Amino acid sequence: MRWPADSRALRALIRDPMGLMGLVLVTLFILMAVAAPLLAPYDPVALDVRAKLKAPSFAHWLGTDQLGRDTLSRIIYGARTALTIALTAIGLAGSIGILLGLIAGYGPRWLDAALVLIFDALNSLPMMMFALAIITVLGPGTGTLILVVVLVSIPGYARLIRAQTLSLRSADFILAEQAIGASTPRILLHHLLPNVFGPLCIVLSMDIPVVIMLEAGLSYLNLGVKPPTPSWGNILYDGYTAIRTSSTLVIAAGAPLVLATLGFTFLGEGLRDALDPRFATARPR
Amino acid sequence: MTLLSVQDLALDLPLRGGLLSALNPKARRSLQIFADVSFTLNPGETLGLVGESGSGKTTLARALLGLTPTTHGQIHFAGQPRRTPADFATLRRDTAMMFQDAIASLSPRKTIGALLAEPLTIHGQPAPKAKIAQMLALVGLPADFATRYPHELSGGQARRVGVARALALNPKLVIADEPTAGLDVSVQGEILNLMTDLKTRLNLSYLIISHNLAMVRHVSDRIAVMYLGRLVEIGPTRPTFAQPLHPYSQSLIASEPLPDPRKRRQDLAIKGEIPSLLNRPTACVFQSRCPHVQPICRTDPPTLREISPARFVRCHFAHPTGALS
Amino acid sequence: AEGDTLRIRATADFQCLDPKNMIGELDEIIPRCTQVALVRLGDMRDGNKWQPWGAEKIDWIDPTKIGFTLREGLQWSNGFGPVTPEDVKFSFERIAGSDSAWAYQFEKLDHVEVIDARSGIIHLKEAFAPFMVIALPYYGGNIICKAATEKVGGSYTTEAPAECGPYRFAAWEQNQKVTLTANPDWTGPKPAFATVEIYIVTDDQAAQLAYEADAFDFTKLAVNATAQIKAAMPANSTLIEAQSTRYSWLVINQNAEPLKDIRVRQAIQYAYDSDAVLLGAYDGLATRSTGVVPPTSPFTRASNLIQTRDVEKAKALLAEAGVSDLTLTLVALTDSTTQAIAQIFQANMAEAGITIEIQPTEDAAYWAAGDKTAGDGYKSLELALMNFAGGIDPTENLVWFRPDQIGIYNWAFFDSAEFESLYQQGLTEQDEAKRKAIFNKMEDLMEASGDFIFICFEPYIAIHHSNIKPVIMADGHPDPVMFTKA
Amino acid sequence: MTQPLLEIDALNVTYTDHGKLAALRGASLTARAGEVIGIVGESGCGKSTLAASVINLLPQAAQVTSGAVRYKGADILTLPPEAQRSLRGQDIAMIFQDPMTAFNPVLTIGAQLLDFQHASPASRAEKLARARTLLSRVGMPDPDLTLRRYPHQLSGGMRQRVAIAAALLMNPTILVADEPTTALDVTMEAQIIHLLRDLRRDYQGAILVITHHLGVVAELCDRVYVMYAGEVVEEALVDDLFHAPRHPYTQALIACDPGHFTDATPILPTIPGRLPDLRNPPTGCAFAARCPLAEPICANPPPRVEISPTQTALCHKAGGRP
Amino acid sequence: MLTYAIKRIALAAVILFVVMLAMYGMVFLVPGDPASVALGPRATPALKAMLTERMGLDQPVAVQIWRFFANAAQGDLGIDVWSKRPVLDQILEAFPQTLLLGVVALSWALTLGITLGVLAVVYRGTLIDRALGLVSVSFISVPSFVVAIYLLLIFAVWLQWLPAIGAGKAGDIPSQIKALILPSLAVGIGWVGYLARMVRASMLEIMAANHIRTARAFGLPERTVVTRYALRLAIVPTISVIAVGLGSILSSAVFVETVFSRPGIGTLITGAVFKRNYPVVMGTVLFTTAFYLLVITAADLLIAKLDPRVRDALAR
Ligand SMILES: Nc1ncnc2c1ncn2[C@@H]1O[C@H](COP(=O)(O)OP(=O)(O)OP(=O)(O)O)[C@@H](O)[C@H]1O
Ligand SMILES: Nc1ncnc2c1ncn2[C@@H]1O[C@H](COP(=O)(O)OP(=O)(O)OP(=O)(O)O)[C@@H](O)[C@H]1O
Ligand SMILES: [Mg+2]
Ligand SMILES: [Mg+2]
Repeated sequence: MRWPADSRALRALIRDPMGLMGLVLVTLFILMAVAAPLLAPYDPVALDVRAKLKAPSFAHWLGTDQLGRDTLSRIIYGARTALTIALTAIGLAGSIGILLGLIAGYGPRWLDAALVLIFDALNSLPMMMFALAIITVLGPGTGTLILVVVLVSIPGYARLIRAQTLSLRSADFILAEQAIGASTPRILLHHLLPNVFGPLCIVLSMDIPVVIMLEAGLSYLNLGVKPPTPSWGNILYDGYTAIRTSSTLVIAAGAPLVLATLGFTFLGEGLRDALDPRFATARPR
Repeated sequence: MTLLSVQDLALDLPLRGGLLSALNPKARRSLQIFADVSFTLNPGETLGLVGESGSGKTTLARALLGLTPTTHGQIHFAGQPRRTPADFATLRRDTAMMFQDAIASLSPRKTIGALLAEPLTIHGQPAPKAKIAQMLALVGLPADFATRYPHELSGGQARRVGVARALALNPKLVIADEPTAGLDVSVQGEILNLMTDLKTRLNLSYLIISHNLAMVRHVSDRIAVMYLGRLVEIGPTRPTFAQPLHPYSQSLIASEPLPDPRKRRQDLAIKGEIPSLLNRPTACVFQSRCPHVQPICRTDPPTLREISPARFVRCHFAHPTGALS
Repeated sequence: AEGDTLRIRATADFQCLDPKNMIGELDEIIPRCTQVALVRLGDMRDGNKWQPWGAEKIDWIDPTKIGFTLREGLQWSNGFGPVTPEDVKFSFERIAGSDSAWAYQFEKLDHVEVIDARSGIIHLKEAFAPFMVIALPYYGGNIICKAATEKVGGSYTTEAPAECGPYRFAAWEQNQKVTLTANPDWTGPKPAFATVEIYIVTDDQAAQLAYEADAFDFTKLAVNATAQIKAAMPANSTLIEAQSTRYSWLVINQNAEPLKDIRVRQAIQYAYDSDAVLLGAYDGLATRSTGVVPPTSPFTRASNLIQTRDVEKAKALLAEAGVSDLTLTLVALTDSTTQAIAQIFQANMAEAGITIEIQPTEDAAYWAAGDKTAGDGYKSLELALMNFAGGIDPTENLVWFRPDQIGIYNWAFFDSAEFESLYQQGLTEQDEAKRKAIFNKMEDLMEASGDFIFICFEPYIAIHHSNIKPVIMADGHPDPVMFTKA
Repeated sequence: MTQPLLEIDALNVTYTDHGKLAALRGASLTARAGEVIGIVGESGCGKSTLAASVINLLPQAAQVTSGAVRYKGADILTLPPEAQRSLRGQDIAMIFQDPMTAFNPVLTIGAQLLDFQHASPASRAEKLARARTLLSRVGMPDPDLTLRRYPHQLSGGMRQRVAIAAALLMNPTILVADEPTTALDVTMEAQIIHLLRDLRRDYQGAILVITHHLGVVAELCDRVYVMYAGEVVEEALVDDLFHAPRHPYTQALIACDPGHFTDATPILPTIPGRLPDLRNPPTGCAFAARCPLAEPICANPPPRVEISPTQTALCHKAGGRP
Repeated sequence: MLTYAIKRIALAAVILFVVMLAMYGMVFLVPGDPASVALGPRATPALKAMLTERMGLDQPVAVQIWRFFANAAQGDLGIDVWSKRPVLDQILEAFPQTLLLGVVALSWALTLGITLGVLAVVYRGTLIDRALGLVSVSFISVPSFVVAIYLLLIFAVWLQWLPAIGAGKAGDIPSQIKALILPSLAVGIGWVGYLARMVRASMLEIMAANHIRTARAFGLPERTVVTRYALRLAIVPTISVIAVGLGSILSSAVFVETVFSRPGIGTLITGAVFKRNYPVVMGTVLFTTAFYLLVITAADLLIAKLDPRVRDALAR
C-alpha cells in the first residue's frame, strides 16, 4: 500500500520557487518539442542560401543560419532531438548506473571488483575509437548514438552511487531491513536508493547539456541525427563555425541549452528536496 | 527440542594498524568482541541478556541473525546449522529483531506506515490501512502516525514502531536489543505485557538484551550475564537474582538504583580498573575488578561450569551458596 | 613582421621531413626552406612560373633529357661537403619506383647522369612535358645529402642529417611552433627575414582570433570568414582572395544499382543548383568549375555541357527511366563546407523528387568507402562529395579518373577507354594547343558519362600584415623563403 | 532567594511538519545553582523538545510560538546568534538523547572531543589529556584507543559515555542530559550518577536530567518536573514525588514502575488509555481521559495548585487531600 | 587498507589488460588506414602494406598483444608510423601539458566550485542561493568551446592581456602561466558549476543530520561546522565524480586544446584515432588508462580515508 507522501512532495516542489521554475521550464520545453510543427514559423529545413546568416529581423526573429534556414524554427524543432536523445540516454545511463553502483557497493566484494573492472575499463577507452568501433558493428543511427552515450556515462554514475552505498551498507536501518527478511533488491531500491540518489539526481540533470553537445560532436561520426534535421547541438556547432560572422547563431542555440539545463537542474534539485522528508517542509531560517 | 543453540561463538574484528602491521601478519592486531559464547534457547522461553555496556551484546545479537560475520563457532536454529547467507535468509523468516537505536534503525525516507507495512508485504501478506492502524494501536500510538517520517518521532515513539515492526509477523524468535529503553514505565509495561501475551499465545521465544534489571527480572525465564565478551553466568531468573554466583553478577545486581530517594547508595558496588579491550586480561576477564581475585585468576581462564542444576558460572571460585571460597 | 622575424601559421605539425615519406603541409614547407631543389615555383597568383633555384642553369636538352648545373657554393651542413649531382641522383632515384607517395611524380624518370662536380643530366623514359613543374620544385624534388642519409640508414624522419637551404631548422616545440633561422652558409639569394616562426594552429576560427591578437603575420582563413573580415578589416592587414588548386566535385557511381541508368545520373546533373552551392557553401567566392583542370590554367575547358539547372528536365529524365521514390546516400566528409554543400545538394535533389540521405564520414572511414581493398562497399557506394588538392599540370588531376583507378580513386566507376588513350597522349604531347584539345575532350567525356558534377576550385583566403608580401604555392602552402617586406 | 540560573517561562513550541503539533504548551521550569533537576514524563510529551530549546537548537520544523528561556536573566531565544553560540558548550552543555547519530561519522572521537574544546586556550596536548581524563571518568575502557576510533565502532553505551564526557569537557554551568544512561548497564549507571553528584558538589552548576528511569531520579535528583502532553503537570522535591505525589498522572507513573516489585509479575501495571492528540490538544485537563479521578470539571483548564512552596500540581483535584 | 591497496593494484593490472584487449578488438573493427588519411589517392598499395606491417597489424592479434605488452614492460610503447618517433616521447611531451591544464582547471573547479556550493548552502533559500544557482548552472551548460572563443576574443584580441595560442615558452614559467589562464578557465568553468551544485546538494542533506546539531550544541563556530563537519562528509560523493572527471579531462580537453593550440594528450589521441596511427593510439591509451587508474585508485583510497564506514566495508 502507498502512503500519501507523493502529493505532499509535489506540493513541496511547487512551493519552492526554484523547483517551480524548473518545472515550468521543463514543461515548456517539452511542450515546445511536442508542438514544434504548430510553433515553428518556417520549415526548419527549407533553405535559402541567398538569405544566409541574416541578423534577427521581424521575418526571422533569431535570424538565419549559414544556409539561410530560420534559426527560431530550427531551435524549436531542435528541442525534439535534443530532448529525446538527452532524456533517453541520461535516463538509461542513470538507471543502469544506479543499479550497478548499488550492486557494487552492496554486493559481495568479488562482484564489486568485477563491476569496478568494467567501469574503469569502459572509462579508459578513448571515446572516438569506441564510437567508431560501435558504429562499425551496429551501424550508424540514433540508437547507436544513445548506446555510446549510455556506455560512456555509466561508469561515472555507478561509481558515485557505489561510494555512497559503501558508507551506508552497514547502517542500522539497512541491518534492520535485513533482519525483517527484506530481499536484496528491496533493500537496494527501497532503502538504499532514496538515500544515495540526492547527488546523482543533481549530476544527471547537469549532464543533459553535456549529452546534447556530445550528440552534436558524434553526429559527425555519422551518429545521431542526420543532416539537415536540426538539433541544438548541431546548431551550436554551425554557430561556432560562423561565430565571427554572426554570433546570433551561437547565442540563439546556447540560450535554450542554458535554459533547459536550468530547468532540469532546478527541477532535479527541487525534486530531491521535495522527496527528502527532512526538507519537504522545513523552511530556511 | 531447542529452538536456538549457539556453540563456541566468537568474533574478532581486525584493528586498523599502520603500514608495518599490515605487512606483518603477526603484528596485526584485532579486537576480540566476544568469544566462547554458548547457550541454548527453548521454544516459548525468554532469555534475558544483561551485562556490561560494550561487552558485545549487540554484536552477538546481530551475529545470531547473520547480520555480522563471526570468526568461529556454530549457530543452530530449529535444528538446522546456519552458516551461509542463504541459511540466514531462511532463518530470518522466523525471527525478528528490535534494534538498540530505535530511530537509526528506521529507514529515514519511508513513512511509518510504509515501514510497518513492509514486513507484511515482504512475506506476502496484505497490509491494509486498518491493519497498520491496529499495529500502531498495539504499541500505543495513534493511527495518524502512519503518515509521519522517522525523524518526526520522539525517541520512545520510534522505539514503539520498532517493536510493532518486529512483532508484526509472529516470529518464532524475537531478539530484542533494549526493547524498552527510552520508554516511560507505563508504555514499557504495555510493551512488555504485549510481548508476554504473544509469548503465551504463540509460544514465542525471546532473547531480551537490557540494562533494566527490574524489567528483565519480570519477563525472563533465564538470564545470561555478559562481561567483556564472555558469558560469565547463565541461570534461571529467580535464583540468579536472589543469589548471583559470579562476582560480576553480584555487583551488577547490587548496583541497581532503587526508586526511592530515601535509599540512596553512597558508594559504588564495583570499582577497579576497567579492562582494556586491546590487552584483554588473559585468564579471567573480570580479574581487574574482582574483589576476590586470586593468583589463579590471572593465570588460568575459568570455564563456564554448572555449579548447581541449570546454573552455569565462569568463575574458579563460584559456589552454589553464592559465597566465594 | 616583428623586425626580422616572419611569423606564419600552419594547420598541423610536421611528421616527416624526408622527401620520400613526407605527407603534410609543414612536412613540405620546412624542406622548402632547409633543403634545396633544382627549380622553384613562383606565386600561384602569378601563374606558378618556375625559375632555377638550386641549379644555376637548367634546361631541356631534348624531350627526354634535362641538363642542369648546380649553383656554386651549396654546402651541406654538419660537414658533409658540397652539394653534388651525385646527391641529385640519389635523391630522385630513391623515390622513382619506390613505395613513396611521390613516386608517381618520378614515374617517367629513367636515371640521373652525373657529368661532373656540379652538372648532370636527368634522363626520362619518354617525353613528359610537365616534369619540370610536377617533379622538381617540391616533395620528391628536394635534394638531400646522400652521404648523410646513408649514414643514418637510408632515410630519416624528423631530423634532417644534413641541410642546405636559405634557412636552418632551429627549434621545435611539438604541436606549437617551429623556428627556422637564416643559414649563414647559404650562397643563394638571401631571404628577407632572419627568422621564420611557424605557429601550429589547427582551427581556422582560433587562427583568425590569434591573428587579430597579433600572434602571427600570416594565416589562411576559413572561406566563410571572408565576409566578416572584409566588413571589419583588422588594422594594417591585407586580404588574399585567390583560387586554389583544390578542386571539388560530386561522384555519381554508375555501378550502384539505382544509378546504373544514365538518365538517372543525368537527372541529378540537371537538378544540381550550382549557384546555390557556390553562394551557400563558398560565400560566392568561387566560380563553377568546368572540370578538374584549374581555371587559371591555359588548358581549362570553356564551359560545362549542362550549363543551366533544369529541374523539369531532371524530372522528365527520371520519369523516362521509370524511377520514382529515389533515395540515395551521399557520403561526405565532416568539415563544414562539405556538409554545407551536401545539405544544399540535398535540397536541390528534393526539388526533383530525389531523397538524399547525407552520411557524414570522418576521414579514414571516408577513404575506405571507395577502396576496393576495404571490402565490397565501393561497388554500391552511390554518391560522394570529393575534393583534392591538385597539381599544376592537367595530367596531375586527370590521372585519378583512369579506368585503373576504379576502386582506388575513381569512385564513379567511370570506365572510358577513350579517356585512357587521351590521357596517354596528353602525357607526351608537347604542343600546348593540342594538349588543350585533349584535356577538354577528356573532361567532356567525364561530364557526359553522367558520373560527375564539377563544383568548383575552392577559393583560397588568407590574411597578412600589410608590411609583408607573401608568396603562396600552388598547393596553397606559403613559401617563407620568398616572402618579402613590403 | 538567589536568581535562578535557568528559567524556562511558559514556553510554547509547535512542530509544523504535519499541521501544527503543539509539543510544548506553556511549560515552565526553574533551576538554581547546585540543583539537580529531574524531568520525567510520558514518552512523546515534549521532554527532548524542552531540552533542545534550552540551547535554542530545535529542529528546523519547530517554532517557538511564545515564552522565554532565561539564562542568568537573559532570554537565550532573543540573544544575537553569536552570543548564543558562545554560551553553547561552554555555559550550557547538552547530552542528546540519541547517542548513535550524535557524532560525526567521519571524524574520530578524539578529533571531535578536541573540537568541542575550541573555546579553551589550552594546548592541544592539554585538551587531549582532558578528553582522556573525562573518558576514563565516565568509565570508558582504553581512553586512548577510544580517541582514535570512529563513532560507528563503539557500542551504544560507549557512545553515550563519550557524549557525557564531551558535555563535561568545558565545565558547563548548566548540563542538560537527555536520557544519559539508557544504554548503560547499572554499574556504569551508578558510576555516572556518582560523577554527576560530584559535579554538582564541585561546580555549583545546575543539572537537568531527563529520564524514564525512576531509580535514577531517586538516586540523583533534588527536584523533579513531571510532564504530560507538553505541560508540566507536577513539580516536587524528589522525596515528595515518590512519597507524596499529588497529580494523578504522577501517582500512576510511580505505581507502574517495575522497580517496586521484587517478584516477577506476569502482567505489569500500566496507565490505560492514550496520550491526547497534540495537534488538537484538549482545552481541559490533558490527562482527564485516562484519569481515574476525572470529573466533569476536568473539561475546564486545570489550575496550577500550589501545595507547598516546593510542590505544585496542574490539577482540579490536587487541592484536596491526596 | 594495504591489502585493499594491493588488491586494487592487481585489479588495475587486469583492467589494463582488458582495455588493451578491447582496443585491439576495435582496431580490427574500425575501417580505414593511415596512408589513405594522410595522402588520399596518393596512398599506394605498397605504402599501405608497409604501414600495416610497420604497425604490426599483419600479425595475429594474440601476437600483437603479446608484443605490445612485452615491449611496454620495457618502456617501449612503439613508434609513430610516420615520424618513427617513439610514441613514449610524444606522450611525455604532451602529457605534462594536459596534466597541467587538467590540474589547474580542476583547481579552479575545486576552489570556486566548492566555495560557491558552500555559499549556496549557507545562504540557502535566499536570493544569494538563487543567484548562485543561476550562475553555476549557466557555467555548466555553456559549451566549453563557446567559452573558449569568447575568452580569446575578450582577453587576447580586445584587451590583449593574455596570449591567444600556445603553451608559453619552454622554460619561461611566467609565460606558461599566462598561457594557462584562459584554457584552464575554459575547461574548468563547467566543472565549477558542476561541483558547486553537487556540493550544495550533499551539504544540504548533511546539514539536517543530528551530528551537525551536536557540533552546534558545542558552540562550534558556524565556519567549522560547515567546513569541517559538513563539507568533509559532503565532499566524499564528489570525489569519485572529480576523479572520473580528471581521468576524462585527458581526452575531453581536445576542443580547448584545439582552440588555444596547446599540445596535449587529448589532441594526440584524437588525432591519432582519426589518422589511424595505431601505435600512437595504443601507446596513449595504455598510458592514459594507467594514469586514470592511478587517479581513480587514489580517489578510492581517499574516499576510504575520509569515510571510515567505507573503509570498514571494504576491509570486510
Ligand atoms: N521533527 C518533528 N516533527 C514533528 N513532530 C515532532 C518532531 N519531533 C518531535 N515531534 C513530536 O513532538 C512531541 C514531543 O517530542 P519529544 O521528542 O520532545 O518527546 P520526548 O518527551 O522527548 O519523548 P521520549 O521520551 O520518547 O524521547 C512528540 O509527540 C513527537 O512526536
Ligand atoms: N564496527 C565496529 N568496529 C570495531 N569495533 C566495534 C564495531 N562495532 C562494535 N565494536 C566494538 O565491539 C564491542 C561490543 O560492542 P556492542 O555494541 O556489541 O556492545 P554492547 O554489549 O551492545 O554494549 P551496549 O550495552 O553499550 O550497547 C565494543 O567494544 C565496540 O567498541
Ligand atoms: Mg548494545
Ligand atoms: Mg526524548
